[in-house]
Amino acid sequence: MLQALIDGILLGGVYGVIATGLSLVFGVLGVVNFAHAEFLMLGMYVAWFAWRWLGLDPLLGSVLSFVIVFAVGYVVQRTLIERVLKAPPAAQVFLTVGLLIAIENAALMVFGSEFRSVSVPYQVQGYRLGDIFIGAPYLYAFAAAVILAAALWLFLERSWTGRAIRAVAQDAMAATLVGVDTKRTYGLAFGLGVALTAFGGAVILPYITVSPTVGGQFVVLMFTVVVLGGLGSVAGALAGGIMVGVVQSMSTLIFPIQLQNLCLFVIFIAVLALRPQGLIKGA
Amino acid sequence: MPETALSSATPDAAASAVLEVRDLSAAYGGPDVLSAVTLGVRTGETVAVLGANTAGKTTLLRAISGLIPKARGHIAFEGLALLGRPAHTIPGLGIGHVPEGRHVFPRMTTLDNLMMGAFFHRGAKDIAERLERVFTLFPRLQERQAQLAGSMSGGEQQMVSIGRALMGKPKLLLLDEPSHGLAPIVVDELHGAIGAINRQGVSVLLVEQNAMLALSVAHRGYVLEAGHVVLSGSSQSLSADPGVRRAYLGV
Amino acid sequence: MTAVLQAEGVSVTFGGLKAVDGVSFTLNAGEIVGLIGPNGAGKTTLFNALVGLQPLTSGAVRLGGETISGLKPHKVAAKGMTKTFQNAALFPDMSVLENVTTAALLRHDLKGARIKAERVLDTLGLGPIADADVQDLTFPQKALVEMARALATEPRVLLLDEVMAALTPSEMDEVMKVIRTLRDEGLALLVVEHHMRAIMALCDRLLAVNFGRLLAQGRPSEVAADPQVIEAYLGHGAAGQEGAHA
Amino acid sequence: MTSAPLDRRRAAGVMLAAGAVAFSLFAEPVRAAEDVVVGVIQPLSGPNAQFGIGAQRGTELAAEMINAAGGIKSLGGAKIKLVAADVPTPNTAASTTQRLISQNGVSAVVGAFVSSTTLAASEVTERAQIPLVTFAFADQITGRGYDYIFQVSPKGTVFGEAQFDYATAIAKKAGEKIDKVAILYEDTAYGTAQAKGLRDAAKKAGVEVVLDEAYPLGITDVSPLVNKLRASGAQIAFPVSYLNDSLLIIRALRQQQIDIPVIGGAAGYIIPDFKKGLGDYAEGVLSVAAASGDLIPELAAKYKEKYGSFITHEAIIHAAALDAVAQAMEKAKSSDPQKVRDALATLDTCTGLAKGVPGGCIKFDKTGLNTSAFPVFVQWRGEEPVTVYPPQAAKADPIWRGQTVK
Amino acid sequence: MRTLFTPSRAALLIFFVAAALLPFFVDPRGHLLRVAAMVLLFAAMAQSWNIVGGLANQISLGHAGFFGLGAYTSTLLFLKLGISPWIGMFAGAVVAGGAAVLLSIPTFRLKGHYFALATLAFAEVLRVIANSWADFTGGPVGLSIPFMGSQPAYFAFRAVSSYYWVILGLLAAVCLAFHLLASGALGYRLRAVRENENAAEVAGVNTFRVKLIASVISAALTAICGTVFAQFTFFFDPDSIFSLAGLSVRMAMIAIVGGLGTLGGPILGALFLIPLEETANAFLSSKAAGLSQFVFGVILIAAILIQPRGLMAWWPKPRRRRAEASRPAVAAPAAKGA
Repeated sequence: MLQALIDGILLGGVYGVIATGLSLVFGVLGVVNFAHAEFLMLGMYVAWFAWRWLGLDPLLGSVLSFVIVFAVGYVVQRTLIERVLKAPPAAQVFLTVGLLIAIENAALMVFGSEFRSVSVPYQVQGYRLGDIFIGAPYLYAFAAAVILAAALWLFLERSWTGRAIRAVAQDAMAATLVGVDTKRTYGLAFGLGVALTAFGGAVILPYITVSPTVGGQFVVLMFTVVVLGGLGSVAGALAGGIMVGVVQSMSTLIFPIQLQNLCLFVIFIAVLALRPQGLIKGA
Repeated sequence: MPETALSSATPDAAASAVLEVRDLSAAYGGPDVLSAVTLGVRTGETVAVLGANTAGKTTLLRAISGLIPKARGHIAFEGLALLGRPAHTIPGLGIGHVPEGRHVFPRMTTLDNLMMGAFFHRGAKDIAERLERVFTLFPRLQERQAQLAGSMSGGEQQMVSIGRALMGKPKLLLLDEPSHGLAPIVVDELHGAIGAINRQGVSVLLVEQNAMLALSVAHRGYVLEAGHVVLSGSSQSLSADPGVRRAYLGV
Repeated sequence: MTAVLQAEGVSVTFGGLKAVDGVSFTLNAGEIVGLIGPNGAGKTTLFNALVGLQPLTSGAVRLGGETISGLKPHKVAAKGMTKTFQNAALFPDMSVLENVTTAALLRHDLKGARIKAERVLDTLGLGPIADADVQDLTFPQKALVEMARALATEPRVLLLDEVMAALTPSEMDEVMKVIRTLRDEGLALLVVEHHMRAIMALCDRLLAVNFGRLLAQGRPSEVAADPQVIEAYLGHGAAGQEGAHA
Repeated sequence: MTSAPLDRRRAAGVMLAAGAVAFSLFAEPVRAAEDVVVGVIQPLSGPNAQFGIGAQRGTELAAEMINAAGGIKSLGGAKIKLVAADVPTPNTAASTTQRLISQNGVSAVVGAFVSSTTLAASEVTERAQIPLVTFAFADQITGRGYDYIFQVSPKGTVFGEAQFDYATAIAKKAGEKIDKVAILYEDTAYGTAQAKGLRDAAKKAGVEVVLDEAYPLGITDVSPLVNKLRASGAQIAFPVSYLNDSLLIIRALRQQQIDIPVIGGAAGYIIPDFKKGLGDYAEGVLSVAAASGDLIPELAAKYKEKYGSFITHEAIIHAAALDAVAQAMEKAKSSDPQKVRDALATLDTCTGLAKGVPGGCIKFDKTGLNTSAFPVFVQWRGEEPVTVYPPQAAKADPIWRGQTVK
Repeated sequence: MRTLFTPSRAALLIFFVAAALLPFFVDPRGHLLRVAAMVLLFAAMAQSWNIVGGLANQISLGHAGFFGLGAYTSTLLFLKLGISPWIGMFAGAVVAGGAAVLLSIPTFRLKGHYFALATLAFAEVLRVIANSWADFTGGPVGLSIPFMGSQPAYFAFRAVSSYYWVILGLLAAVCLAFHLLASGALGYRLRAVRENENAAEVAGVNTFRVKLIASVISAALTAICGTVFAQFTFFFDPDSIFSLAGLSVRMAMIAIVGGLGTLGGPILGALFLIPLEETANAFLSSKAAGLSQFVFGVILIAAILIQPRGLMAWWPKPRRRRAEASRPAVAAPAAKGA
């Protein structure tokens, strides 16, 4: 019981960071990015190559993932997403779906289909507190997620660019009237959003393998997290992540693991139907 | 509708004009909301733009701030042509815009809202000083600086919005319906503040539905009806002009 | 005269803000009543509350003696009351005839609805543009089409929200003529309009609101002379001044 | 009014024409006169691409070897020409297989590693009367009474039974009595079939299955699984999984300091990436397998030379499958699908690449199942898995909990 | 009265006649006919989706759910009770219609992205259930339609052309249903709801009921397509029959690329996308893994950016302007801009 709770929290922290980017992008641009999980995959590959070629531990390589995927995201926003910002949802949905297909298969061509995995010493270590076991990679990934969440909070609250992003999300016209270049801000927010996800992908690399299709394993999970937390809410996504982690983990105490996702989906639909603004009100 | 081109509406000399609008027309895809509007604001002046709903007042201010890409005509700020400039570069020139409906950032604190006003001058050293000046003008904002702007009353939000515009060191302040939906006592307070801002050397272009109120703080005024300037003159002459009342009440 | 619409203490609150605050009035068959007030006074919210687009916080609305508050708008329309929207909310991808036919389907099958729609369009002089795309219409045409759509539901009470915005004086005269004809046919009309000239000329009675409250009601000239109303429009202190001039 | 709509109409025309051209490309079959054409369908993209690519390499290598040895001699030394196609999902399998049949005029089809994809493809080959030789081993594949399907390796349940029987036999030899086991499997056709075999074998042996848990394909967190495993008190864990989950499970067991033997269910446990992912922790892991490189060293050496890694069991079996097709053609003296099918049905060979299949022979029964094949156990020793069980195929003795079992 | 013979209708008629004659000109067992059949089937699926996605403007990403319900219902009825799939087809339609009602109750208020997400989850739920409830559904292994030669009464044929004609008939029926819906009373109401829900309400349209009817009809037709698909391909498994990328997205994509809410859109979209995908797969998939799907993704992005309103936007505009041109161009009672 306690074990499941702790497992859920450790896992959920990372889910939170992964989904925060999706929520941020929706909050600022109003676009649901169905290709978001593909940037997680890109981040994982960057970290993998950083480990392979530079010998960087993925926990450090995550910084590289963040930077590189940020740049990719910025370009994708300015060249593609920007052009459908005012289009009806159908065009937005299917542009990002097209992006999903293109990125996944481009990765397949470039990286090949094999599952890649790093090997780091702490991968098979764990801590034991009485009856509770904590896997070292889970703990470290959680810690990295917490640090990043704190950094994100500081950035959004304290930096001028962060404030500009929040301002555009809350009132784009008013932001323009104080001199914020909204188009550039949209690019930055999208870049930041996918970079957060890429970072999340890098830190879980010690316990998950990467392949071009890894995004597919996370896509529904991400959406569940942001819907629980309220689409567009950054703080909500972090809390939603923990909630999803805990629900996933605790549900296995009662139901077969096979039905883990069923529990999530049912909650997901229920939340959408009853509280589309999310369970958590927040910034 | 008779076209009233009043020579007194144009500034006497370009040198003394902080804002000059000539033959400005604008539309949102439909018919023109503004038709060949010509008006000006001299340095240090407060000018009111009056008129009923849908007369085109808000459109005028939005066109000045570059928010209406399809505006045609000529707008000059301190001799600089504005039309065609990206909207986000306009505040940096020295134009502060307090939009209709206040448009504070609802999930930011008062302080963060004000700081956003200094976005263009974010490196500047005098931010604290400017903040102090805003707090002197609206002491209530100092008390409420940690409160989320979205949770404040209408009057307080209006103060935040004005304060935010002031943080950008404007030479010209565009105020759109600052008294809209506010209780009379708050309105009085705001208008006192507008006078004070003007006395500090900021030129003001004030859009109001509340004509008497606007004219009580403005030096001059223009009356818009259906996108045209139909009347203009000093505040005193407009206050006495039955044409103003007709523009509003139809009698 | 029989009161066809009765509003009793209608209130609408948005998170603490009273957008409509205890408004009561009646509307009789065969009369045009103007609803005036400055921007943000709560006129549109009141309209939405009457037709069921906006749930009431308290109060009641009765149509022909029957309580209709709490019903969905399509039920209210079926009972005989509908409204037009500010800025003409037509169905943009449909033709004029299709727009009006949709509403006529409330009381007719498709064939009957088309005939009804054509008849309504002809009464408003819109017959020649029945097949046009509504996106290609001018403002006054859009306003008339929206009235036609509302009329096609065969209402007893029609609420018109700024149908004359952006019209020229001669266009306004045309629309006012139409509205008067409708009144003469026994319809009850409640009209929001900012063109005060039109309001004064058109309405049998006026209701003036500000801050969601009813300030005054009565004959147009009385209401226009009411100090509270003048203050609401022109501001504090204007009443005395203007009164002296008048 | 004049030019714009015309341009649009033209643009619409161009787009439609593009579709029409695409369509017409399928009209003409392409076929070289003297070659015999064999279709290879594998998942080359999507989640199973890695296995599909390995399997495809096996067939390519086999074709090279056969052609180098003189092709199909009874057909005047006709060369085997492979036509490969990607079948990432069952939905694409039917249409793609049909294309190979009608456009490329294939004599037979080999492949589709994934069971569900193979099932979909087999519906087309059966109706078109083209033999399909496969490695996929869900029981349904040969369980439908079809005439044109041939399966080189044993059924999935047989793999499951072997996974259990071999493991308990080794444990018994090592002096350990097994009463409690755990079955963990991916809810795919492959995982479900093999888990059924495990379950049945345990029941037959009177061993209690204390944990029998399916989990979704693409599981990202196995902690709940391992928590349940620890609580169950099982003495052996039988996971049936692809790569990602196999790595997750082994690592999670290490993190939680659970040291019960883990007996892998093929797929993810016996490919080079397993070792790459786990490093030293791969050492000693046992897994059931359909074949192993050390049973056919000449093929294994060529594979390693060409592709740089050890040969996987899917590569060996698919190579054998292609060789079976070649031998059938040789025997039938024809590349006509019907004759090839008949020759396959009566094939009885213990030569060529059939040696790669444990048992060393290929002989199909009525249902199309290779009667002489049996699963083997491999154990990770250094860089490669080595065959350790059953004794008739073993190249080394198994090690059970650090102890070599004679 | 409007003329019965417009260019659009002529084009549609030519399409159906040409499609009906196709099997006489190509190899009846060949791949070309199979691809053509898939074009028609996907056109029918996209047309079914179009009722909700185009007429009501609710972007569903869960139509694979209804598709799968159709396939499972008819196949299970046949395998377990020996009921002919012809009957099972309608049973599947009823089941899917019921599911649509259940799904509509919690989601009818949702719009745009939220609706898309809720429907996506709906199909995923069905997939998980079909995977887990192995005793009943056959589980992850999937279901096979037994091979029994030519038995028309049981929806089993030897020749591809027979299936082809059935599918063509299905497409014609779905197109007819769409046309009747779009031009009938419900069509008026649906378009009104799509374009302005509040205005539709005050014009007397029961928006919830209208949306519900549309989604039930759309779900039922999609389920029928599912049965036909199962009979045509003889095999399906949960992952593929409830596939998000393979079915839900594809149906929507065909309708959108062709032209959302138009009668010809799904047909044009299917004629364009399915052969394109087949070609990409045939010529590129053996060159580099992923290339064909990559090209497909890029084309989708390009299509959305170049013409978000779909191929039909390039079709000559229908009758209305013509009617207008032939009439005196009269403005409203009051001339504009006095």
